[in-house]
Amino acid sequence: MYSEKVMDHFMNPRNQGEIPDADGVGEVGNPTCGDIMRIFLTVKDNIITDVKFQTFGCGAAIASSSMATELIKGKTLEEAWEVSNKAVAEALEGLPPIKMHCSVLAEEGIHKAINDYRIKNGLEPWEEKGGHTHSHDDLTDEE
Amino acid sequence: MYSEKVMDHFMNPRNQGEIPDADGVGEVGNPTCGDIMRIFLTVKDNIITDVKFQTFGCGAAIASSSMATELIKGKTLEEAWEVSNKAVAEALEGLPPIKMHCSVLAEEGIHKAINDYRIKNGLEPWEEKGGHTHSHDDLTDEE
Amino acid sequence: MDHSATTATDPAVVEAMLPWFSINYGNPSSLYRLARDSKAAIEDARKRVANAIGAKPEEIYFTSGGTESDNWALKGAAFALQKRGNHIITSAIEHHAILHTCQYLEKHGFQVTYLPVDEFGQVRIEDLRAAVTDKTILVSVMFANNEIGTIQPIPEIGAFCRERGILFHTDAVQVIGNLPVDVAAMNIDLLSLSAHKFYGPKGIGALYIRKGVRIDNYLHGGGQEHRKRAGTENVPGIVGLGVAIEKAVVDLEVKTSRIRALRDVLLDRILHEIPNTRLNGHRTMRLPGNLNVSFEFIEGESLLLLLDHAGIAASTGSACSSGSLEPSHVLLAIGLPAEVAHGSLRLTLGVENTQEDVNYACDEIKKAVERLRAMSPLYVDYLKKRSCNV
Amino acid sequence: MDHSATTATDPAVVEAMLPWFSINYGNPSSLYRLARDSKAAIEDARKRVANAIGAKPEEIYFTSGGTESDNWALKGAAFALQKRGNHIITSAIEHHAILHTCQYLEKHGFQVTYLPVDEFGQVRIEDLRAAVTDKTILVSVMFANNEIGTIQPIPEIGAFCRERGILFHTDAVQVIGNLPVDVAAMNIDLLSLSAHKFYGPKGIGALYIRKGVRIDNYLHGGGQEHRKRAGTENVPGIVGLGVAIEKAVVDLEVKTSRIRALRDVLLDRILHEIPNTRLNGHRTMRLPGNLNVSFEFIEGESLLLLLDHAGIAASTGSACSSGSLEPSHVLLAIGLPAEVAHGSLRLTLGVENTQEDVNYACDEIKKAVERLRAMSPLYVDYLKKRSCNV
Ligand SMILES: Cc1ncc(COP(=O)(O)O)c(C=O)c1O
Ligand SMILES: Cc1ncc(COP(=O)(O)O)c(C=O)c1O
Repeated sequence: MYSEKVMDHFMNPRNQGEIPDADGVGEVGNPTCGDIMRIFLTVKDNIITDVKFQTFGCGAAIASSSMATELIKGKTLEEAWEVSNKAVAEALEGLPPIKMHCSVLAEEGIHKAINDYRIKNGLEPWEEKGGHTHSHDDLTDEE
Repeated sequence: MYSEKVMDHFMNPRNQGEIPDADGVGEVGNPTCGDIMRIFLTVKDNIITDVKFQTFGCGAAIASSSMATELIKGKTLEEAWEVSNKAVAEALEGLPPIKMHCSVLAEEGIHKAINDYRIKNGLEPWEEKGGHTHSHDDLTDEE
Repeated sequence: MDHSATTATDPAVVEAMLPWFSINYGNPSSLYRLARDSKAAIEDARKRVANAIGAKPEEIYFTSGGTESDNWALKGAAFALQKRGNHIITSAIEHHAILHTCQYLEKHGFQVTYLPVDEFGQVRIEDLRAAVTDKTILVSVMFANNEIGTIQPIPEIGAFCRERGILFHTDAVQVIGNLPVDVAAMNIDLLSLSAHKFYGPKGIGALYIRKGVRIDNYLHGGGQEHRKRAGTENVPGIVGLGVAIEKAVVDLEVKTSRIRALRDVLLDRILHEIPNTRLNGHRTMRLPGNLNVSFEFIEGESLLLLLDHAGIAASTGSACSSGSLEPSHVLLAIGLPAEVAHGSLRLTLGVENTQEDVNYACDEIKKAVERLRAMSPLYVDYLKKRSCNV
Repeated sequence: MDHSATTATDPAVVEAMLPWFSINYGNPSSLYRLARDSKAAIEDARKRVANAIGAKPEEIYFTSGGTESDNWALKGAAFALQKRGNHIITSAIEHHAILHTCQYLEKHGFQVTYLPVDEFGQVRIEDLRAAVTDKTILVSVMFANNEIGTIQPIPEIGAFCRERGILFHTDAVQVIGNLPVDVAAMNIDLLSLSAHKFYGPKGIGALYIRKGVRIDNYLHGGGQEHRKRAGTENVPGIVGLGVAIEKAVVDLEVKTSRIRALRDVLLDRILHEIPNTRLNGHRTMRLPGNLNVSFEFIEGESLLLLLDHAGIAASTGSACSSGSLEPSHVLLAIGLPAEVAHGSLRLTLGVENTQEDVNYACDEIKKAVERLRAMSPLYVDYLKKRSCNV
């Protein structure tokens, strides 16, 4: 059911781990729903020079974390903010519909980490464009 | 579904035909229900010396006619009267439940032919013991 | 020659099914590799079924056969639309899977109109039009009849229903591999099919549900079939259905015109060589392999037994064969007197039948009919009456 | 090691089915010889099923699987007894084939009590007694649970219901070939089973209906199965079910004690060698091959993927694997917090598993759990907290 790319990022996750004195940290999800993602950023001159993640969750959640960190590494904060869940899913060569929320989680994790950095540095946090939140709405078709 | 005996009497019916100047004739059944049996008797000194049948009906009806005529041939009228549908079915090594009415038909046909003989000879017709008539009652289990 | 009852499973179909029993045996709902293969095989079969009837794969749901498809379509549509109305229209000559389901629905608050048919077994559009009320939610008319082979004016019924926003279901169990089917062009909303009628395995079928049409679930349970039909998928059966339907619709015109020609030869011989015989059903609007005739003065079950003894499988509308009180409701609906209905014989030819089969069958039928007539009191009376009149 | 999901069809079973596809392919409802053979094969299979569960052949009805049996039993009993009452009792840990059918019945005027279970997954007779009202017409409690393997006190529930004249259905889909079943001794009125759980084919099952018990028909149509279940019989499937069930119950004690011993070794190793792990379900009253554990701090689907990669098939109660919002209703019902339920793993051993399989599985599970914990923020936090406390 998963693409080869998803399986690759799941079996060989990139940037897994922790940055002990990260410049920004974002945590999203909740254990009751079965997924938590934590993103750590090192920022130098507005550029993400290092990023790591820790994830409790399914294969898609782990692969999304891995891919998302790859996508934002070396980017400016503005560029990283624009990395959408769709971009993550596309880079993974697609996610099953019921797993799209994992990519949303990754986007939200990055946003949280960036805003954590901005707040710590006395900047206004950026606003979410709205729209999706971590939801399972597409699953209500049950019987 | 039919026993070998039934198939034998169906494939090689005994006493099939007509007795043109029969001493007694009995007809039972009706074409709407899919079976008609006609029994012809030659009676000498109270003994059935010849018997023939004509049947429009299913395999069991034809086999029952054939077997019934066999059973009464050479018998006295009293003996023939006592040949029950059960005896016909047993002699056939059983009939499927939904086909038991065919043996009933045979019994009734014989009774009718005997009484036809008795009436023609100025005798009182014998009375049916009651109980079964040609019925499909056992089939009402449908759904 | 009883292909309408069932067909042998094509050895190539069995071949295709085999690996899915013991080697690729995964439960398609599981996550692991073995299971993913099963899932892919099911989706492949779904495509083949869709292609065969002009549908989209996501409009195909697998079931345990024609009966389940019919039950699901009718009960599912009726209960889903109960708020809009409680009136259902069907025909008097449907298969029992439809008729008994309608009787069930009548017990549960629905009103059912059973349209009559003409002497050839066709529903009249005028009758349909007259039967529709503002409470009508569903029309179910079979594509072609299993006993007399009569084909219904499906495109006309489809167009009529679509115009009025009434759901249209058709039982096409007898049709796949015999007539072209295009659910989109024919405006069909729901369609039932069953694999064992076209050289597929028994116990597997499908229901086509047009995209956008919402009917209630019937088998409740796990989330299989996009949460619409629960139960662990019969993977070998589904694979077999897929292979069988693809083969069934290939070269349809070529195959069926051959069968139709054979059938016509057999029919002409029977009608010409056996007196007091009549054709039941429509002369041209009928399934290519179907032949249904009534022989006066004899009863069908005994005829079947003689034919069976000669190695010929056939079927009859006689009550005596089914164990029910009445002869075939289909034969009565086209106006046959009961005693003539009892004397009916159905033969259905299939791809493997040859000219020799047909000649042999005709000879044997002739012999058997003569033999049974010779012992029939009705025939004897008829002969006597005729000789008197001469 | 996922035998509860499905099993491979035994090659001997497939062998027995094969002739019924293409050689003996008659429709059992037809009259002729080919058909009579099919009929005999079906009756033979019916006897085998009856023998396996202590029933009489005429109490066995073939269906398309466990889901249909469950739907039929519940809907058939409910609607047949509607006049006597509208209350049904079941348990909170039933399979969805039961739970979703109960929800359907709730929509159609029935009241359903879902009995809670204790921390090991067992229904308490006191709870059952307290739930019964004078409107209670049916109790349905599964024989053994498919996720945690817990066996219910079936003889007690059976005796309780029989005394009160309440119908008792049990979903025994997971039980055949694992535990002895005797419907008469256990006072069971209705019992569902499904062939693919004991090395038979998918898409075929049976419902046992005790003689004298009247439930409504479910699939309406032709007169098959003594007019109780319509639809052309899946002859190869029925034959396969018969062969499979006979094999399944032979030497039951020997086979299951071997599997139970293997399972216990695996369980002990896992519990001892992997910290922060708990057993779900009952320690002794459980299916011999079933093992269900929760690993804290990790999620089950990702564990399944790693095990699949190592060639081990398993299952989980995590929501992420089923595509639903909630983790397994069974794990929640025995009181597991959602996050622990998400970390559950079910293995079900079967006859072909060996000591080597078990050792290999344990090693791979250990590696996979360690790997996932290493990337889990929950585990990292737990380690930090623990080191602070030291
Ligand atoms: C017209 C028609 N509908 C429905 C059915 C039922 O299909 P199945 O026997 O596969 O359930 C049949 C055949 O038996 C049929 O001929
Ligand atoms: C306890 C239980 N009941 C019912 C079912 C449904 O059986 P089937 O998938 O054969 O319809 C299953 C298995 O899926 C089960 O484990």
